[in-house]
Formats: sequence, structure tokens, C-alpha cells
Amino acid sequence: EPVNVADFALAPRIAEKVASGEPLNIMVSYHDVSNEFAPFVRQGVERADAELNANARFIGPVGADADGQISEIETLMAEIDGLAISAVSTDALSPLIDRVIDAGIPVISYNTDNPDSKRLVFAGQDLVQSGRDAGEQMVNVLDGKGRVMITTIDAAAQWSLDREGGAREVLEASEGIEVVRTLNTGTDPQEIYSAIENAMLADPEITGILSLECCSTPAAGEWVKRNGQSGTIKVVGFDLLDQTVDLVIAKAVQVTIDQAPSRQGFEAVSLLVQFLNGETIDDLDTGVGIFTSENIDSAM
Amino acid sequence: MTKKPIIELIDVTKKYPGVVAMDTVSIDFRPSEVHAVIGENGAGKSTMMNVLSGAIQPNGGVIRVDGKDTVLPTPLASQAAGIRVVYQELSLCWNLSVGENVMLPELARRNPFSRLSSMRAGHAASSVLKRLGMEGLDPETPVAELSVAQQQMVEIARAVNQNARMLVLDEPNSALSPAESEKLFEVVRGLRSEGVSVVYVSHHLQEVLALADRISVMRDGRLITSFDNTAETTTDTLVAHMVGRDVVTSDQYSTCANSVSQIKAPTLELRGLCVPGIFDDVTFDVSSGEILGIAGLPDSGKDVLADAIFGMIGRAGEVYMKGIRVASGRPRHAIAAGMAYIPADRRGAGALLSMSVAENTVASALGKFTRHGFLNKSLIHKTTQTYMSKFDTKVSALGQAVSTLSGGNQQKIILSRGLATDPGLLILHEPTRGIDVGAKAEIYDILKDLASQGMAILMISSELPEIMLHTSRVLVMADGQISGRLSGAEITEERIMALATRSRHHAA
Amino acid sequence: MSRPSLWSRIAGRKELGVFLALVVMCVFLSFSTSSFLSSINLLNVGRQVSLLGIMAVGMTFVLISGEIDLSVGSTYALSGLGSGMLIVMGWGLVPALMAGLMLGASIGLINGLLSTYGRLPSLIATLGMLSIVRGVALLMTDGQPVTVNTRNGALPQVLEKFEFMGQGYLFGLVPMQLVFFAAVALLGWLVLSGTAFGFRVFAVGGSAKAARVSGIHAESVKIWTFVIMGLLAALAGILSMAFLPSGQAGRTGLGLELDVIAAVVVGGASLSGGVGTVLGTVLGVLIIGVLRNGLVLQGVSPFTQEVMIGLVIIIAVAIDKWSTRSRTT
Amino acid sequence: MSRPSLWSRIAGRKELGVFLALVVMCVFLSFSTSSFLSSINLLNVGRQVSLLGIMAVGMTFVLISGEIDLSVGSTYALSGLGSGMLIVMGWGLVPALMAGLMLGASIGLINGLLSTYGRLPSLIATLGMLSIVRGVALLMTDGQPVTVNTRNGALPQVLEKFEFMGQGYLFGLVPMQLVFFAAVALLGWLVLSGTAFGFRVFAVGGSAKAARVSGIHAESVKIWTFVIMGLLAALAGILSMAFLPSGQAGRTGLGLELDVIAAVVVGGASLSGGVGTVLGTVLGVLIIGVLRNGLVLQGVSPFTQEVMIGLVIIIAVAIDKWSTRSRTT
Ligand SMILES: Nc1ncnc2c1ncn2[C@@H]1O[C@H](COP(=O)(O)OP(=O)(O)OP(=O)(O)O)[C@@H](O)[C@H]1O
Ligand SMILES: Nc1ncnc2c1ncn2[C@@H]1O[C@H](COP(=O)(O)OP(=O)(O)OP(=O)(O)O)[C@@H](O)[C@H]1O
Ligand SMILES: [Mg+2]
Ligand SMILES: [Mg+2]
Repeated sequence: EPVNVADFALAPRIAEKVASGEPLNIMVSYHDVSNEFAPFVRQGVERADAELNANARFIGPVGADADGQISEIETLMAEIDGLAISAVSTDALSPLIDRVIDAGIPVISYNTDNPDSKRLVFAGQDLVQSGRDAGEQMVNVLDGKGRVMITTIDAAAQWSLDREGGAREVLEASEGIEVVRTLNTGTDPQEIYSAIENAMLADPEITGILSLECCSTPAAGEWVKRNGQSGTIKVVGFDLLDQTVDLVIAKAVQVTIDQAPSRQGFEAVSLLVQFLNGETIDDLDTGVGIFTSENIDSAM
Repeated sequence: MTKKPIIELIDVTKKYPGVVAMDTVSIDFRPSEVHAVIGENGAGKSTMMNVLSGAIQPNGGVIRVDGKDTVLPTPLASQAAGIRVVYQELSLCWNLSVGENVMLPELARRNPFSRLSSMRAGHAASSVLKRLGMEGLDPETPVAELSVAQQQMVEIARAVNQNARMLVLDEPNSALSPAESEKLFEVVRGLRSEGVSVVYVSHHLQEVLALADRISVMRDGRLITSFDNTAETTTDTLVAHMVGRDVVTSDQYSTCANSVSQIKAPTLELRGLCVPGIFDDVTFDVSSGEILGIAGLPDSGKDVLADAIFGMIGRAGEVYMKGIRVASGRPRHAIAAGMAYIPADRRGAGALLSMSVAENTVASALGKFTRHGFLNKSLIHKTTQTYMSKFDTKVSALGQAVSTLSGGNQQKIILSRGLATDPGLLILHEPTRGIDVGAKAEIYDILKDLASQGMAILMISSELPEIMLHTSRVLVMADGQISGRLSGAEITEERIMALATRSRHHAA
Repeated sequence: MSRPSLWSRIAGRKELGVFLALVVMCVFLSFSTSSFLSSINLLNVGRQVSLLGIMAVGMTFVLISGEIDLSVGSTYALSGLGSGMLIVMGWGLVPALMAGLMLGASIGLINGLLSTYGRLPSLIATLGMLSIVRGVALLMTDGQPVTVNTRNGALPQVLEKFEFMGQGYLFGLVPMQLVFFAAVALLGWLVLSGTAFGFRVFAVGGSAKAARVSGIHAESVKIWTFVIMGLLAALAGILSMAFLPSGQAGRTGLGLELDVIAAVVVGGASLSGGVGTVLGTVLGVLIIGVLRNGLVLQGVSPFTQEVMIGLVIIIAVAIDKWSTRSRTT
Repeated sequence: MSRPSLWSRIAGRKELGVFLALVVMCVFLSFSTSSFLSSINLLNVGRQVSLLGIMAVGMTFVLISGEIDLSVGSTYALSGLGSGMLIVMGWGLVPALMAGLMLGASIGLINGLLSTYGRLPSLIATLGMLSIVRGVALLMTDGQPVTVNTRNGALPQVLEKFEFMGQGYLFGLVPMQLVFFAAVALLGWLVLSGTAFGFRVFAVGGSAKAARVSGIHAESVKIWTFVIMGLLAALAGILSMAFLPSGQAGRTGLGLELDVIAAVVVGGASLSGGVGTVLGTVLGVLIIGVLRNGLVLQGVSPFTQEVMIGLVIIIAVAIDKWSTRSRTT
């Protein structure tokens, strides 16, 4: 739904600030500032801080931790003029979002959504849809036929469940494709690689690995490359980590789906600034970038 | 003609919060002499030994080695000066073998990357073990498997093994048998003739008279006097110096202590008590009002007996208190049945060291001091105070940690803890180990009083004088069995030793 | 002869050190940030430390008895998720809470049995349980997040009370979590310093052998401390579930055990047993809470915060050790 | 008179138990899965446990000396990332490796100083360091993943050697990581059981007091064990970096400390010091590695794997305790 500040009970202290043209304190809370994704989002936030009339600050807990994320926002609430949240757990952050909104502070979600909360709009990728996109790419590179293993560093996380759902929906609809298992690799890079190594040995018939995130994608690609299976075993994954880019160039990873994290960070701030300045804002799809060895140069 | 001292202490002072453990002590130790240091518990003897060993640092004064002012900041520095120490408390590495423990100081000096062969550690240790009369002990045996007496011998072996100029022995034979002690004395005399300066701390005044060339007496942290041991010196002289007042010492107790007024029905009955591999078929009674002694050599099984009766370890056979059978395995059942136990290992198993005097006093009888589960602190306070004054226990506050008290006072508090449960039977294991003459006499007085009030007392002890003078009946254990029962005039040193050394097939 | 017992005196001194550290931190923050001293912020800090605090009270018992419990983060997750699932299945409030608490107590019981009769060092027994309980929580929820709301099946009147427990305010002012923490701390203090049971916990932790000779059943005392710990971890987990009101077996309470232990040790308890107080623990918990709060208010970067938290743990315990040492030597 | 000394004999017995457990697991897996006994799979298992194993050898020293080190996961991350960054900055191989190892050794030194002269319990000192070192790693990398490749600036000839260390095969067969593990284990075994230093580690762990009065400088022995631990954690971290070849400060080595400790304790070392062997540790590491591998080969769900790993830790240590106990009593 498009929203406008005219329909929003803005806290008087913020209204005053807007009226006086003072820079606004926009906080962008990310659910784990120590993960791979975070530096990209932070870059976007920093760019917004420089380009827009706002003091944009990138905050969040080290290590995904709902309590930590909530506590930090609670603590800073008196200073926040606008808040963008990417939540560890969709449901856990909803009451807090509602509380912040009730205090007259605009809140939007970005990267991961909280549709059940009172948040104003969402900026980012539709996770289920991005899962479907990955599934379609897999079907594509396998020519509709093969055994697929799904890998994720955190099978229990909401974003993972969403993407897995989308991917399975497409893969299972395709006749020739069998989804063998979902491999939970754990988060340590060594563990990720070992888990993939063991799983591939346990089932040598696997012809496709679909990774749901940044970090098992390069591990899957490395394994394929080191075992001389580049091109035989297809890998579809996410994000544009350095290593992933290398592997796409080396054709060990066929497709990687970018989420434009830096843009997500920038847009999160931008939407809030627009909203506070009276512009009507709406959900923003930051899009998926699909990269193969053909177009990977444009990502570098 | 006096030789030049190896070490001199000049006005050395060591203060602890609230206590001056050494108060401007000046003393010297010379080659080729056995210098005994005696004094009541807490007089400051061990503190002085620890200063010599470098384990603690004095607050003031001067240490002079070979006439030069020196500091001994660590045990290593003291060892470098040729000083070897046997500490009052056992300090062995339980995870290492006898040989390795003996060679520990040697190995401590080696280059860290030097190759090491445990063979040689064992080999090198065996000669010193032989010298101490322990040739039967395999140097590869883990020390954890040894009896306390053997462990103490290993510790002595460790000190003797190094070429000492000065050997400090702090109550080295508190857990040794007479035979083992005699071996130790031989070694000490041998070292003296080799020019070593031996410092000897002991509560056994007879030994001191037999062994020492010079005797120093400490009281309340101060050096009272130092004098040469001559034929005229007697235990009475020593006691007078130590205590500063008259005490009735063990020797002066008349045997009439044994003639107990009236012996009533048995309080404790043991029927065929057995701990596999240690003793079997132990059967005897202890009656109300009597003090029953149990004597025996090390390894005779008498130590485990106390633990078995009290239920600290599993056992077969039957134990009855006042006719009611007591289940095995749980000390609290034994307490509920009316037993109180004073274990030999005062610091390890006896006192709750980190807790206060008051807490120690009431620990076994908590039920009496709680209302609806909550502690009645004023009652605890009152009861503790009663016991402290009854036994003349010296503490600075009821909240003082028991770990800071002297051995005699700790023992009185453990005794109070047992008595606070209103027991019918008191089991004492080595009740006066490491306790000075004055406190010893007080404890014997307390026991006599308790017996005359109808308490049944079982005293297990390695000290023959204690057994002979303070019990009305004696059971002697040898090789895991009761080898004889003595009473009244039969209780003599010769008969006890004869029974104690009888091996199983002879007894059968 | 003065009245106070050893442990209250030792602890009295210790608590003084921690208390001063806390005061210094608070004074510094009051001057350097405008919002620290506001009542809203202080109540926030109180709420934020409550769950940690509830568990820390339990850990105080465990550490004093000479043991340690690493499984508390997993117990927190399993019990909270368990109660949540039952409410979603339409159970009433009391049965669901009881079931969650019983789950926690049973885990504590297993920890206790393994660490006493099982003869395992409690560090290793509870390390194993950390993994097992986490696995059970994952299996139980199939890795799916559990959210307690009426859409999922919770009865509205049950949900309302459940959410009040976690999110409500007593007299519209004091967060309910803080009320629970205060109640647990008060009860813990009474039990530890005023009852025969508390006495036995200290005795067993000081010297298990001497305690046995004194007729104290060391095993049962230790088992009880683990059960108390399990119960309190479950309570904290349930409150967390009621606050959020959602949880996820793969994440909830992950690594919490080290935070809890750190808070208790900062509060003066010893890892070798026999020493500690509930008051000290409460102060330790507040130090950690105020530190986190202060770092955020100061705008310190999250990475620097990690460094600062480690430093404060080390410094707080070091000050404590050094000050006690200089007094006794 | 038999030759072996107490510790090797105690451990000899212990190792037997762990060894049998490993054999049983391997036999079971050989029959129930086709791929377990393949040489590829066995070399895989060997490679997968190597980094854990290298750190476990260090932890064996630390535990025997009576201490513990919780900071190893963070040290692993910081050193690996540090070396990686230097190579990306164009440093040569040797300087970059040296710098990484020195970083690890310095962290070990700090841990050692805090735990001895600082009078902190090592559990708390290294818990603080866990947080500090992780924070430093995050600050150093700014949270960005570090990938060692020529595109980022690594010199090709340096990169080649670096990658060989982590990914190469000796004689085209044995993974280099396994070679490093074997070398570390061999060296560790020689030092621990054959040198005066190893002897001192046992003596200090058996009784620090007895060791001290015998003239052993207990503090320096302990500090050295921490330095060895730090060096080996750094080595493992660098090898991990060379293998992947990338790392990320928020993720690399997270929670590794508990895995390392579990492996060493399963191998028979005691948390109270004085007991342990390198051989036992190697067996413990293999048990954990074979278990993980076997569970995956059996297709056991990841959630059930958590439960199984916890169970195996508890059971392995329990068997060990119970079998030693029944022999000595
Ligand atoms: N670490 C300590 N802290 C406080 N007080 C201490 C400490 N060590 C010893 N003391 C006190 O110093 C005094 C002297 O103790 P010391 O151990 O030297 O006596 P001792 O003569 O060896 O007694 P015993 O015959 O019982 O062995 C005692 O009052 C004792 O309580
Ligand atoms: N808990 C125990 N488990 C196994 N063996 C033990 C145990 N305690 C003692 N022993 C062994 O039992 C035997 C008898 O020991 P006990 O201590 O009863 O002898 P003792 O006559 O009191 O001698 P001493 O007082 O000198 O040690 C010894 O060989 C001892 O090593
Ligand atoms: Mg003494
Ligand atoms: Mg004896």
C-alpha cells in the first residue's frame, strides 16, 4: 500500500526536525552486522548518509540475535527519527516494530520483511520469489533433468525456509528433477566445505547443487572445481562474493543471483527520508540480478 | 667450638592479617648439627620453615646465607643455596610415579628440551629409596596408590636425594610408624655426620631429646630460647618453655584413667565387618562409658575401619548402634544413628576449611538449627559460643574461616561439630596427629570427661602412648584381622607390638 | 566475636568492588550521554538483563556447589519453544507453563545425575547436553520458527495472559520480566544465605569430602542445584517466548551459557566452588547490562563493542581478584 | 620393573577404551554404508579432522597443565584472516605466515599471563579474550570476507605455494592438511612424553604446589602451554585460509573451542589437569570426525546429528571414567 506521512501520527519532535530542515537520524538495523552481507548493506547506508540530508547509521548485533537487535533499538529509540529493519526472525521483531510505530517513528522493513507488523513498506527482494528464480535457473542449467541437493548454512532460519520453499516449489514441479535433500552445512567455512564433501560422497549421483545463500555457494563451487566436475555438476547459488565471482568465471558455478545489498541499504534510508519529507512511498523491489559467465564482467 | 652458620635469620618478621606469625626472630643453623624447633600449634614453626624454603616472603628482617645478605624469592633460589625442605603438608604430584616424584627437583633443573627417560628416573630413585629402607617399593608405582605413610617417605626421599647442605624437616614423621621413623632418624644422623645442617620440627618431645644437638622454642611467633641439648634437658624443661605454664603431659597421666567407673550395655556392635582386600570378619563392641583403642601397624587395615564403620565406603557385615542396624554407604545415616566421626585427614576430610567456625560447628546438626528450612542464626551463634568456651577454643571471631586456625583449634571445632549432634558414639581417627602437647592434653581431658558422662569412644591411633594411656581396652589389628584383645594391665607396649607384627598365618 | 558468617563477609567485600565498578560506569554514562539516566532507559536496561539475570541466579547455585552448566542456552530454547508449541496447540496457560518448567527441571536432573552418580565432569556432561537438547529442540520444531499467536491456534485469553507475562508492565510501569527477575533474585538470596539447603551448597562446594563427613548428601545437593538451574533456564526461555513471542530452535539462546557464566563470575563467584552470592551476581548482571546499553548509547561500533565486553569481563574479575588478594595476603 | 611411567600407563589403558570405541564405529560404518571404507572417504575424514586435530594437540597441553583455553576459535579466525590479508597486500609467503603465527603466539602469551600472574581463572581470562580477539578480527577486516586470489592482489607464485599448503596433496595422495596434522601430533607426542618440558607440564597439572616447591617454574610452564596453543590455533587458521581460500571474521571458527575441548576430553584428558596423551587426543579427534562423516553417509538428519554428537561425547567420556574407575577401585 502506498503510504504518506499525512496519514501517520508522527512524533512531534520529528515533525519539528523535519520542519526546521535539520538532518534526520535514520537508523538501519541489520540482523547480523558480522555476516558477509553486512558490509555491502553498510556501504549503501554510508552512501545515503553522504548523499541525502540524513544522519544514517548502520546498527545491529554481532551474530544473529533477536534479543540483541531488540535491545539496541529499544535503547536508541529516543534518538531515532526513522527506522529500517532487516529482522533475524520475522515474528520476533513484529511487536517491537509496532511499538516504534506507536511512538510516532516511521519504520520500514528491508532485505527481510515483517508483513504482519505495522511497518510502512518493504524494500528488497521477495525471498520466496528469489527461491523460485534460483529453482528456475537450476531447471534450466540441468535441462529439466537431474538430482538436486539444496544447501544452506542455516536450515532453520526464516529467510532460508522462504527461499527453500520457493526453490522446491519450482524444482518439484519439474518432472525430471528430484530434490534429494536439504543439507544444513553449519556456518563455519570449513564445516560448510566438509559437509558438502561428505554429502557428495554419500550420493555420487547428484548432478545439481542449489545453494540458498552467500556462503555455501563458493564452497559448492570449490568442491566441484577441485573434483574436476566443473560443468558436469551444476551449481546455482546466491550473491557476488569475490570467490563466487571467480568460480563463475571458471564455470564451476553456473548461475549466481545477486540481491543488490548495497542498493537495499541505500533505498532503506532514501525511502524514509522521502516519507518524512512528505512524499508518498510504496514497496520497492530491489530486484534480482542473474549472473552467469556471460555477464559476470558487469559485476566486477 | 661453633662452626660458621650456613643460614642466619636476623629479626625476621612475617605478618598475616591479625596475626604476627614470626615476630623479629633471630636464629642460625650450623653445619653438622640437628637443630630442633618446637612450639605449640600456631607458634610459627612452619612459617619459619617456609621462609627458609623461599615459599613465603617475610615482611621484615634479613636472611644471611654463608654470611651474605640474601633474598630467597622462590623455592628455586632456596634450592640453589643448598636448602632442601620436607613440608608439613604433603606436596606430591599424584599423577606421577614414585621415581618421578623423587626426581622432580632434578628434572626441574634440566634443559626443557632434554630427552627424558622414565627408566632412569626410576633407576636414579631406587638408591635413595633403599637408603630409607624402602627397597621393596617399585619406583614405577603411582604415588596415588601409596598409603599416607609411604607418601611421606617418598617426600623425604625427594629431599634427601639431593645433595643438601641444609635439610628442613617440618613434622616429617607425623604419619610414620615407629620403624619408619627410626629409619628416618638413622638417615638424619648420617647426614649430620656428613656435615649437613638439619632443621627438625616436631611435637614428639622424646624424639627431639634423642635427636637434637640444639633446641629452639617458639611461642606466639617469637623465639623464646635456643639452647644446647644436654643430658639434663627433659621433656618438662621443653614443655615449660613451650607453654609458659604447667601442663599435665601424657607421661604424667596415671593408668587410673583406664579404670572407668561403670561399663554399660554396648553402644556399638560390629558383626563380621569386611572390606574386601583390606580387612575381614572384624567383630567387637564398644560400650557406653568406655574408650576402646585400636592399634596396628600401617597397612593393617585400621584406617579403613573407621571409614567403614561410619559408612564412608561400602562394606559387608553388620553395624548396630544401640541395637539398631545402621545401613552402609551414607555417613548421614550413621550420624542419625548417633555416631560422630573425627577423621585423620583434618584438612582434607575433617574441617569445612572455607567456612566459618560457627558454620563448622553446626554443619552436622543443621536440622536442630533450622525452623521451616531457615537457619536460626542466633541459636547457631549461641551454641557455637557455648562449645568454644567449653573446650577453650581460641578463635578471634565466630565468623573466622577455619582454614586460618591452628591444628589444635581446628580439631576442637571438629569435635564440637560431632558433639553438636548429641552422639552416643565418638569415633576418633588419629585424634592428636600434628597437635602440640598442650592441646593434646586438653583433648584427652575432653575425651575422659565425655566417657565419664556415658559416651562410647572408639579411638584408632598409630601412637602407642596415646593408646596405652587413654583407653580401657585395646584391640590390635594385623594383616586385616583383629590379632588380639588386651585390657587393663595387659596393655603394654611389648604386647601390642607383638600382636601388631603377627602375620595372618601365624594368627591362624 | 562478631556475628556475620565468613561467606557473607568475604562476599560483602567482593560485592563492594563490583558495586563500585557499577557506580563508576553509571556516573560516567550519566555525564557522557543525555539519555542514560532517564527512567525509561533504566527500566529498559532492567528489562534487557532480566532473562540473563534469572539464569545467572541459577548459575550462582551451580558454581558455588563446585559445578558448571553449559547446557542452559539449549534448555532456554527447548523449554520456551515447548511451552510455546503447547499454547499454539490450544493448551491452557498453566499446563503449558508447567510442561515447559518440567522440561527444564528434567534436563537439570539429567545434568545432575551425570555429574554426580555418572562421575562425569559437569563441564563435559553439560557440553554433551548442550548439543543433545539443541538437537531435540530442532527435531521437536522441525527447525521451523514457533510463533505464539491466535492465527496459529493459541486461545485468545491464554495468549493475552502469556503475552502479559513477557511484555506487560506491573502498575503500567515496571516490565514484568524485571518483576520476575526481582522475585527470583529475592528467593535465590533467601534460599542461599538463609536456609539449610543454601548452607549445604556452600559446604559441598568448599569441600565435598568434608561435607560428606558432616553428613551432607553431596550428590543430592548438587543434583538439586542443577534442577534449580534447569527450572530457571526454562523460566527465562518461557519469558523470552512470551516477550517476542516467537522463537527458533536453531538460534534462540545460542551461546547464552558463556554470557551467563561471565556475569556470575564478574559478580564474584568462583569457578572452583564455595564462593559467591546472589547480590554479587545481580551486580555482575547489571554491569554487563549497563555496559551493553552504554556502548550503544555512546554509538560505539558493534565490532568495538565485542572488544570492550571482553575487556570489561577481564578487568572486572581482575580487580576483584587483586583487591581480595591484597586484603588477605 | 616395567618400563612405562604412570601417566603413559594410565593413558595406555584409557587409549584402549577410546580405540575400541573408534574401531566399533568404523566396523559398523563399513558394513552399513558402502562408501565409508573407500580410501577417498578415509582420506577425506583425515583431512576434515586435521584442523580440529592440530588445535586439539595444543589443547592437550593446556588441559594437562590444569588450564583451559576458550579463545582458540577466535585466534584461529584472526590469524588466518591476518595472514590472508597480508598475502593479498602482496607480502611474501614466509613473512605472512610468520606474522599470522606470531599473532597466535601473542594471544597465547596474553592468555598465559592473565591466567598466571594475572591470577584470573583461565576459563574467564580466555572467555574475555574470545570476545576481544573476535572483535579485533572484525575490526581488522571491517567485517568483509577475505579471499586470497590474484584478482585481489596476491602474487601468483605466493598464492600457488599458499594454496598448496592448504589444498595440495603430498605425493599426489595425502592431503597436506593431514600431513601438517601428523607432523604436529608427532612433535606434540615427542615433546609431551619425551622431554623435560613435557614432564613439567604433567607435574604442574598434577600439583602446581608440589611442582613449585620442587623448583619448577609453574607459571612459565603454563604460559608456554598457552603459547603453544596459540601457535597451533594460528597454524590451523592459516591452513583453513589456504584451503578455502577465504574467510570471514563473523563466521570462521565460531564455537570451535567447544569442539576442540570435547575431542580432547573424549580422548581421555582430564579437565582437572595432570592426565592426557597426544595419542588419546588423536583418537578422540578421529572419533568426532568419523562420527560426523558416518552420520552424513547414513543420511541422518542434521538435527538428529546434533543429538548423536552430544550422546557420543557423554558416552565416550562415561565409558572412559567407568572403566578406569573399575580398574583402580
Ligand atoms: N596463609 C595464612 N594466612 C593467615 N594466617 C596464617 C597463614 N599461615 C599461617 N598463619 C598463621 O600464622 C601462625 C603461625 O602458623 P604456623 O603454621 O607457622 O604454625 P606452626 O608452629 O607450624 O603450627 P603447627 O604446629 O600447627 O604446624 C598461626 O597463627 C597461623 O594461623
Ligand atoms: N580407598 C581405598 N581404596 C583402595 N585401597 C585402599 C584404600 N584405602 C586404603 N587402601 C589400602 O588398604 C590397605 C590398608 O590401609 P589402611 O590405611 O587401613 O592401613 P593402616 O593400618 O591404617 O596404615 P596407615 O595408617 O599407615 O596408612 C593399604 O594397602 C592401603 O593402600
Ligand atoms: Mg606447622
Ligand atoms: Mg594409619
